[in-house]
Amino acid sequence: MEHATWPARIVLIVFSAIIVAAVLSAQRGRKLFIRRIPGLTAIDEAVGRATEMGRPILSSVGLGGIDIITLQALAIISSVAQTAARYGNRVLLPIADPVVLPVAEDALREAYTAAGRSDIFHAEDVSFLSERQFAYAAGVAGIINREKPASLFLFGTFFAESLIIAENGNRIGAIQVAGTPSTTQIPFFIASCDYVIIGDEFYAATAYLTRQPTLLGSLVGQDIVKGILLALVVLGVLLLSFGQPAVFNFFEDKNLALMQYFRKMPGTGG
Amino acid sequence: MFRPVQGPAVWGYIIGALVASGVIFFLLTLIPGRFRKPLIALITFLAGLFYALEFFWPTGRDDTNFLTPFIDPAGQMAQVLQAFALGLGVYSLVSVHLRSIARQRSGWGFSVVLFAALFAIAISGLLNAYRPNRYNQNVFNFFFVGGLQALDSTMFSIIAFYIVSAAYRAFRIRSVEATILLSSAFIVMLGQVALGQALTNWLPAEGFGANLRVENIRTWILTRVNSPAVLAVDFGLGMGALATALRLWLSLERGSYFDREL
Amino acid sequence: MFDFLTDPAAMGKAIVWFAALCTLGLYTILYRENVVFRFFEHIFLGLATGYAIYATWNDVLRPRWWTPMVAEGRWWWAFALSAGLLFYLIYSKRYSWMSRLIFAVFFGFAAGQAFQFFASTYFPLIRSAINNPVVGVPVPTAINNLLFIVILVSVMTYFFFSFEQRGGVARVSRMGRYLLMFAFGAIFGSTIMARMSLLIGRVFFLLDTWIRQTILGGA
Amino acid sequence: MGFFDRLQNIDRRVLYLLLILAVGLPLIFSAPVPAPAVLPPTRSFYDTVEALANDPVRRNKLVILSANFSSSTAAESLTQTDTVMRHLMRRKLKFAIFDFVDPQGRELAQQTAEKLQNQYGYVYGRDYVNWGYRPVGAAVPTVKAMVRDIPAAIGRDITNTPLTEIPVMEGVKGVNDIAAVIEVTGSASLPVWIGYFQRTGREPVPTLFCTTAVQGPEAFPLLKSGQLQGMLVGLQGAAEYEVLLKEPGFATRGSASLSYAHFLILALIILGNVSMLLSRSRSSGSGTGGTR
Repeated sequence: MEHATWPARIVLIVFSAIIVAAVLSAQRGRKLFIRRIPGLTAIDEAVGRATEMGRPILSSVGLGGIDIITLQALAIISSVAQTAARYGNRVLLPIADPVVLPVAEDALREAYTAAGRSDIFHAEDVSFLSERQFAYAAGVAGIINREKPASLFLFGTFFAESLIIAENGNRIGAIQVAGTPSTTQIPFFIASCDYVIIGDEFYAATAYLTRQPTLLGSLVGQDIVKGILLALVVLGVLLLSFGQPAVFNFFEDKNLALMQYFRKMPGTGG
Repeated sequence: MFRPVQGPAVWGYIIGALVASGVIFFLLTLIPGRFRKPLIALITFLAGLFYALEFFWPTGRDDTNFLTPFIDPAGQMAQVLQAFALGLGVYSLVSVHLRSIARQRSGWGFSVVLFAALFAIAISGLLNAYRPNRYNQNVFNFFFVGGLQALDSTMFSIIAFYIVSAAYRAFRIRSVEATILLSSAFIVMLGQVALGQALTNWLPAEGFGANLRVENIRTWILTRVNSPAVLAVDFGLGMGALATALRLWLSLERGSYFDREL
Repeated sequence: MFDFLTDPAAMGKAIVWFAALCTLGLYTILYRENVVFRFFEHIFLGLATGYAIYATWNDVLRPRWWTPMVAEGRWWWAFALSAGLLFYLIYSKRYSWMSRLIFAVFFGFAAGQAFQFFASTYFPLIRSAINNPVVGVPVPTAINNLLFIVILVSVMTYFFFSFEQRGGVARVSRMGRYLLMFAFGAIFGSTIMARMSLLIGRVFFLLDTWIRQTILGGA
Repeated sequence: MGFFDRLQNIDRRVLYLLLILAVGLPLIFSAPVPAPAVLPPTRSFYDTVEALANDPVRRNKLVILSANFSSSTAAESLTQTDTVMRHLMRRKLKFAIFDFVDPQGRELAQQTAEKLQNQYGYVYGRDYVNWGYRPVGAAVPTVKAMVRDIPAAIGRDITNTPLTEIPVMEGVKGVNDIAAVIEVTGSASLPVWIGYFQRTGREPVPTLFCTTAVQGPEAFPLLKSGQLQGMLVGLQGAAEYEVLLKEPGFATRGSASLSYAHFLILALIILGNVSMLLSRSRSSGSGTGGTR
């Protein structure tokens, strides 16, 4: 649809209002509960192992531009870096998007400063490789094989390069923790990494780790909206089953006409 | 005021516009720290409001409203501004490798190689665009087809090797989850290649027995099991995206990037 | 001296040879990290950035900015240059806050477009999710439709975070996770085909275009 | 380490070598494999193009061939472009190449069109046009602008000619003059068409999807919801299309390698599991315990 229909206006405004209300109420200090995401403990374990082995940590925030996914991934990587800094360990962070670079460099510098170890932070550990997907992948693969990091943290938007990075990490025997909202790449992280944070859990993980009221509130708002959506779908199915298409028709859509058009065309095989 | 100008006079106007920009820049530097965040929030809000209102505002009979005519200029502006951002990447790449050459750090020779490749393709591409002839076209093709395209598709195809080692290592019946993962992958793989399909092509092509043909089982898995699961993940991500958009638009976002003093 | 550059046959051969060396050079990483790989890795990084410079000018800035501004006299496009330069202030300590102004425009655009995106993308999906009646349809369809709803509900249940999952909810949620694994297995299986296709493309290039046609000169 | 342990932990370089053989040998010695089964999404893709060509009104509109791929997925995407373009040319449908993901897409699609144009009597500018590449960051605003005014939104074609001066663009103003969108891609670019173009006109624009095998599973819900009228999935999809067109090409040839590579992986999975079970029963028999 190029412009909103009335059902679209209603749904969008109601959903938006719920989410914004949840965020605002959390910012005003309402206590909110988020269940623990399994796999988060793995982060400390992986940092600890790198320290024991005296080898660096390699992390990536994927190919995303400066959007929320990338910023949330950076928040996770900074919390990793803080722990690493306390043990005096290095974190390498190759970057694919030029605009993300200065932001990432700042974030890591702050993490090291917060841990009181700004002396061991090297700006060059955060380096731009390429905007181009496979040039980036080739660059990261090279770094992994040369630097032999003990653990890899892969958080953010990933595409096909996920497996190139994760298998090279696996080959050198690194502990790997990954988390991405990119559905198609999760299976490969599952096959090659030790711990994987799946889909939506990515948003929850940042909220859980950072305990930021905004994120917690947003997550609760999203939960409510998802609940409403699920209820609407189930209700719609039940009503439709008993010959009452009210909910079904609410989500009206011009495509139906299109499907019927092509069903009627000659030679479409019915 | 905004009328096209013909002839060399246009340069006068362009310089005028740049001077005006300089004045605006100077005015911006005068803004005290405490007004900076509200200004940024306002700009974010207005930029978002444009597309939001254009979508929500009731439309007339021709399905347009008062903002629709501005969609096209906004699109062109976004294209041009996005293009200017490329320089950020070029700047950081060049500075890292120039430093490595200047200090003759180990492997600085590779930085020289990088620069050679960078200039070769950029210059031959531009030459070919401005002076298209067979010579320029061939030189550009050498780097583009022979180099970049080959490297790109090779690096992508390398995943085929990694997928074999990952499947061999990870698809073991060690846990319930691993076993589930393995079994659906196994059936899908069988059903998607001709040789696998041949295993069950003795089954009838129509009627109930056809359901047991491996390619039909695969389609069933993809459409009836995989799609609702993916749809469920999508719904969650969709709500996340809406929430994200709202937090950004209304400048509700907090955290290191957004909290920093400006 | 540079005659070969205008000879299509010689040039074709040179391109194939270069492409073959690039292909084999990157494949050496499969054995282990080495100098050859590192060489081609840096060629790759350089070509990628150089090409981006060329394509950005040729496809965007020239036709959409330079030509309208200079040749068509739309001088106000000069303001776009100033706005674009704001990006670069991110490297300045003093003025980096101004780069946020340009980020703000893009953040705002993306946020404003999200509403249309949500409505256009999710309305039809919601409708199709509802379009799974379980009564009044043939039995096999009813079973399939019921399965669809059960899977949707259990997987979505797994992704609720704001309460502790116990008892029945926990069981549904665990089932949701198993179903997710099943779906991920299917995605893995499908992807194998994609990656193999790409490898076939490369191997075909090496065997046919390079060895058979270029080296052996076969037709 | 026992025999079965070793079978469980074959060096990955051995696996890689086996894979090269499984893919390469069938290309050298043409190994016989049966023709692939044509799946419903492929068939409805074909039928939709046929239906467009048989429709007196729609056949005069323009098809947008959105070449949103780069050479990295060329084995799948370019093969699909090739076979679909043949179909368009065979049925004399006019098309415009467009691209907002990677500038290589419009280049590769152009090369394909130039390769095929003589065979089917197509002429650049008269029967097809190449609108060129627009950066991905501007894709949504551009496509939104195209709904009402394509010549203004696109401006000039790859030869820097204004679209208004190109014969094939005559009478093409906005979304209502578009017969169909064919999106060929290896990335997540389809939602731009679905979200901002498909349903903005008097009637929805048929949208056809040529995708890599990776993204195939994700798109199935869109077929069911009617947002897609057909889909080619990966090289296998192209091979199925070649069967429908009765013009065997690269996809048909690669089909054998595809089969053997799959069987190699299936065999390795079985081998890994069987040897794991055997070595497990051994070690528990010898009383050492501690199996994993």
